[in-house]
Amino acid sequence: MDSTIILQTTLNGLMIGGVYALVAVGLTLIFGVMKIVNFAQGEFVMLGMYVSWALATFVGIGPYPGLLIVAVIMFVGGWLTFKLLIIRIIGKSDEAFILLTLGLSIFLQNITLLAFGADYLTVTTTVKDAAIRFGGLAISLPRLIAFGVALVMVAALTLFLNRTDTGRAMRATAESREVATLLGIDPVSCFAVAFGVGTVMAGIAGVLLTPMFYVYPGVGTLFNTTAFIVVVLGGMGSLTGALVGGLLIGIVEALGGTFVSLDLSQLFAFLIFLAVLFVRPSGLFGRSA
Amino acid sequence: MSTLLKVTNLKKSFQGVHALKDVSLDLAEGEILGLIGPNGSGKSTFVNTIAGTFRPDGGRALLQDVDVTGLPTPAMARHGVARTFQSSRPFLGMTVLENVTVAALLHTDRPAEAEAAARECIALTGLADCVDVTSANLPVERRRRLDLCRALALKPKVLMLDECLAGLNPREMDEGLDLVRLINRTGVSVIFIEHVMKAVVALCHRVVVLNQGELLAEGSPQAVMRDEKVIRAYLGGSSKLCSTSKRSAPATAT
Amino acid sequence: MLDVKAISAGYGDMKVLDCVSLTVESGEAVSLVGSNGAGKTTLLRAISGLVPVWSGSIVFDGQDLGALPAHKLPALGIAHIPQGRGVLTQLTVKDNLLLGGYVPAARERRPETMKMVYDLFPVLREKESQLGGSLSGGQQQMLAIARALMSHPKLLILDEPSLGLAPIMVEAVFEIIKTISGQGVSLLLVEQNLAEALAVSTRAYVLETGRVVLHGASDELANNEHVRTAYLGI
Amino acid sequence: MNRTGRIFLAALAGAAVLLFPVVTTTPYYIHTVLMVFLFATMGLGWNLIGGYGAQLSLGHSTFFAIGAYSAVLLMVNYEISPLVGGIVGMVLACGAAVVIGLPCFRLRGPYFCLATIAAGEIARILFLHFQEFTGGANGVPLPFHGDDILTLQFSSKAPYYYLALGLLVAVFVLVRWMEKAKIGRYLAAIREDQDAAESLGVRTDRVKLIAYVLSAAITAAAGVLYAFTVGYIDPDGVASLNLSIEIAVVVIVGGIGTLWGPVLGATVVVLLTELTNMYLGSLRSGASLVLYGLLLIVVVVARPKGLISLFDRAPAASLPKQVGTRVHVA
Repeated sequence: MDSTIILQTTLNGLMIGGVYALVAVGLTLIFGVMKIVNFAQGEFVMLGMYVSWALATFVGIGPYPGLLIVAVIMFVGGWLTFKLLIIRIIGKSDEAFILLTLGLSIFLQNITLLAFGADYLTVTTTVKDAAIRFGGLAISLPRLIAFGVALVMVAALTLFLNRTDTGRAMRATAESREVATLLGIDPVSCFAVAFGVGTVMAGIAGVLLTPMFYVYPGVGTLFNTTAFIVVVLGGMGSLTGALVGGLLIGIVEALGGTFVSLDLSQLFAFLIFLAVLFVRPSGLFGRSA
Repeated sequence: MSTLLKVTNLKKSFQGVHALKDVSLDLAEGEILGLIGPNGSGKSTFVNTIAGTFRPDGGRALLQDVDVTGLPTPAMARHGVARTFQSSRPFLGMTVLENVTVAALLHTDRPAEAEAAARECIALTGLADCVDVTSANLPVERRRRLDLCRALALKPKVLMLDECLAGLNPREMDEGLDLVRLINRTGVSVIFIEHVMKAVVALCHRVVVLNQGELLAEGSPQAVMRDEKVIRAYLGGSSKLCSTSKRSAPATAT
Repeated sequence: MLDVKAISAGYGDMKVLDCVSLTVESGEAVSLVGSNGAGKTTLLRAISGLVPVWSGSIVFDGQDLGALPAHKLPALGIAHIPQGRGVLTQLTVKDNLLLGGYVPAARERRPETMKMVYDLFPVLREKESQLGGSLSGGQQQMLAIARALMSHPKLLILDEPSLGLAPIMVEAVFEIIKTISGQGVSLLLVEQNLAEALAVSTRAYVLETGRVVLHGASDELANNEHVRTAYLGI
Repeated sequence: MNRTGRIFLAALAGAAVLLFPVVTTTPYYIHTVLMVFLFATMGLGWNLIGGYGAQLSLGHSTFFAIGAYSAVLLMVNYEISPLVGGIVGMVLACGAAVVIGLPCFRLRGPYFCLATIAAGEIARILFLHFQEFTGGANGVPLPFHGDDILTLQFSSKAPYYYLALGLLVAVFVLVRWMEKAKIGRYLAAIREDQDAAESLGVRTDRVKLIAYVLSAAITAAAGVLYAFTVGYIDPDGVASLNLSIEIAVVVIVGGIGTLWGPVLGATVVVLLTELTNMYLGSLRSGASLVLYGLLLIVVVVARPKGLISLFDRAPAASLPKQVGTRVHVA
């Protein structure tokens, strides 16, 4: 086998894996703090893509300059979702959260379909086709930017959780709502922040993806299942785990797709997922119970 | 009396903390054995390890010479080792009858038969007046009875009662003790964990004291209560209380 | 300072506390004794707002706590160390302490308080970057107390601080509790180790099946016939 | 309502259901009610594990697909009657349930749900991949050979309607029996408190596995009937995550863990979807799903026990008065 192809494929997988990681980090933050699985995370990615598309099409702000705007819009959206829906079922079963966010996912996907139709939309940027070449390898610039921003976001989130009072309060809430309360922390506002920030992560991932993916209502489902895989793989609630897991799944999918069969590329991810679930349910980086 | 349950060198630790260091004890047929010791001394760990909730790190448990070490919970129940939980755990959404029927189904595949058996146990434990009450609506005292009733319906050989009287007032506690005696008279050997010494003294044939995961003392209730080691363990290494002068106590009653 | 008036509380349909009244004066140490399941922990949790109060009132420093959500109470000067210590095992010792001073008033004085607390518990300074969960039981109890002190509490609520500790550790913990009490912090203490509890407190309440059945000066209760037979088996 | 009144109403409803294909000639209407039957059947089956056993499965389309593909492929490739092929499909689905269930039941909380999704997606990918066998994304059309009960092919919708009705009634009776039987009681205990159930000798893994296997067989049977009713199957239609979700949603909307919940849920969900599609047109196919998503959200937030709880009777017996008071001896 040609080693250049292997390297190139690995590199491509690594780059897309960065974006998976970003989606998964949002999911794992929500899970870590609130102990709930958000099945609408992929739809938040999709919404991020649409907002980015709308900004580019109607206002003329490209994806990268519009990153901050999208982040703010997504935070408000996530926060509202929390205040309107999620807050109503805090303290209920895992199932209730799964079903609620599942309903939200179906709703968001189809309301977008109603609003924008099923057409595949594209966003053009000046860097869309640019690539960096070295030693026979090439990395498309949008992928590199996505990878870089994803890493920076994960690092920033880690710093936020470790170095700020709000971050510490969120980690305290993650471990025990009751102890957090006794320390004067309002768990519900921690939840709101976690959900909001988790949504922002998904939205930013969406923006980073617009130069490489078509924008359409069902695009989120591509990322939903992948994000779960990554989160469980890395260990639910572990940011490092989500990052490594994301990169790993990106590479596995790319290699599997290239060297085995394109339509089986996701299969390997699922198989790894099940293997981890059964052998080490706490994930690669999770703490065993 | 012949030995029913023989536990030897039982060990269990959690993340390096030795909850049970090396506990050996025997339970004779028809006996009520008291298991006492300060909180955290390993009593509940002992029950959970024998009942199959935890796998022991070492040691053996023989039930009538059958090795039952480390069997999962349902298998232990099938072998005849039943237990109640420290905090009462009825199936909250079910009625008293439905609760007890689940237990009675251990010995039959027919719900009708199980229900009949359950009704007998319910009558025996004085729950007849709330057969069809959803157990979530029961007060503490009734829940405790329901725990015992469910255990009784399993027709166990060994019944481990983990603070089955907690939360009861003195009168209710006396009734609870009568109930345990009644169950014991049906041929069930009992391991009885309790903090209230009065109850232990009144009920138990023999008492074993655990401290820091180790057997501290063993003997008749009266002898154990007088044991210097036991008093010290309960009083936290000092005997301040015993040395206070024996004034009469004009404490305010409310 | 703390005035609990005739409260009833419980979980779901189950009443655990039945018309319980209790007071803690400023600077006073009060202990609460009774058998398992009597409602001691529930009473502490009701005071801290973790269990909803069905009827009656709780007033702290002239303020009715009934209307306040639980997370607002630490800012008023109530620190509650729950049963099992409540150490955040996934956070470092230092992060635990920093969160102890999370309430705004305490946050301003955090560096100096931290120094004070480290002087009181040198072992915590040594282990400041270790995870809370890696400490021994005794050290965790120290951390829990230190963390509570970080908020400069007026009232410290302790639920079974000796639980699961070796006798020598129990002695040490009670030495510290005595020191804190000596500095003017009010104490409300639940403890099954009756001797230690009555030795550090000035007054005590006996709780049985959700009711206060006895209360009085600690040394008098220590000699009360009912207390001795029911709880000590002597 | 008194007893005679209720019997009269039940008889009336029964007659309406039986006579429906006779009075209406529009195949679309018959098909719609038929789909209600199929989803009610699958809901009843799903409820065994998802409701009574409280294990949220989002991978049931796998069993549906195994049933559908087995019967169709055996007939198309080997001319084996779907009456036999269907049984083969059900057995294979049971096998798959054992393979998936054994490891998955060790997982608790959201992990079980995620594992079933993964298993379902793996099945879908495999159906897509083995093209020479399954036709891949193009699916398998069933060539029509004329009316024959042995090939389950009819030119009219009515026979399918009655077959689906028969299946529904059979499954309903089975589930109603199970509710009262030992396994139903054990499942209820597991749902309430798994640890307490184990302490009473309930082998929870085994009980859950039995429920799961039965549930898979029922779903596979529905899959067989669906395939022959529609005359065409493809992985995105019969093995999709969306189908798994819809099976679960039917039960949740109707009332999880209840006998009539799946029936009510299937009626509401299928009719809602079909009606909105009919009035808003297929161009705006998103509309029905928007309503569907909203329905799910509203039920979870406002009616966690499902729409069936709207029909709840008076609360069950409560404690006799004198028991509540306590005599206190200080």
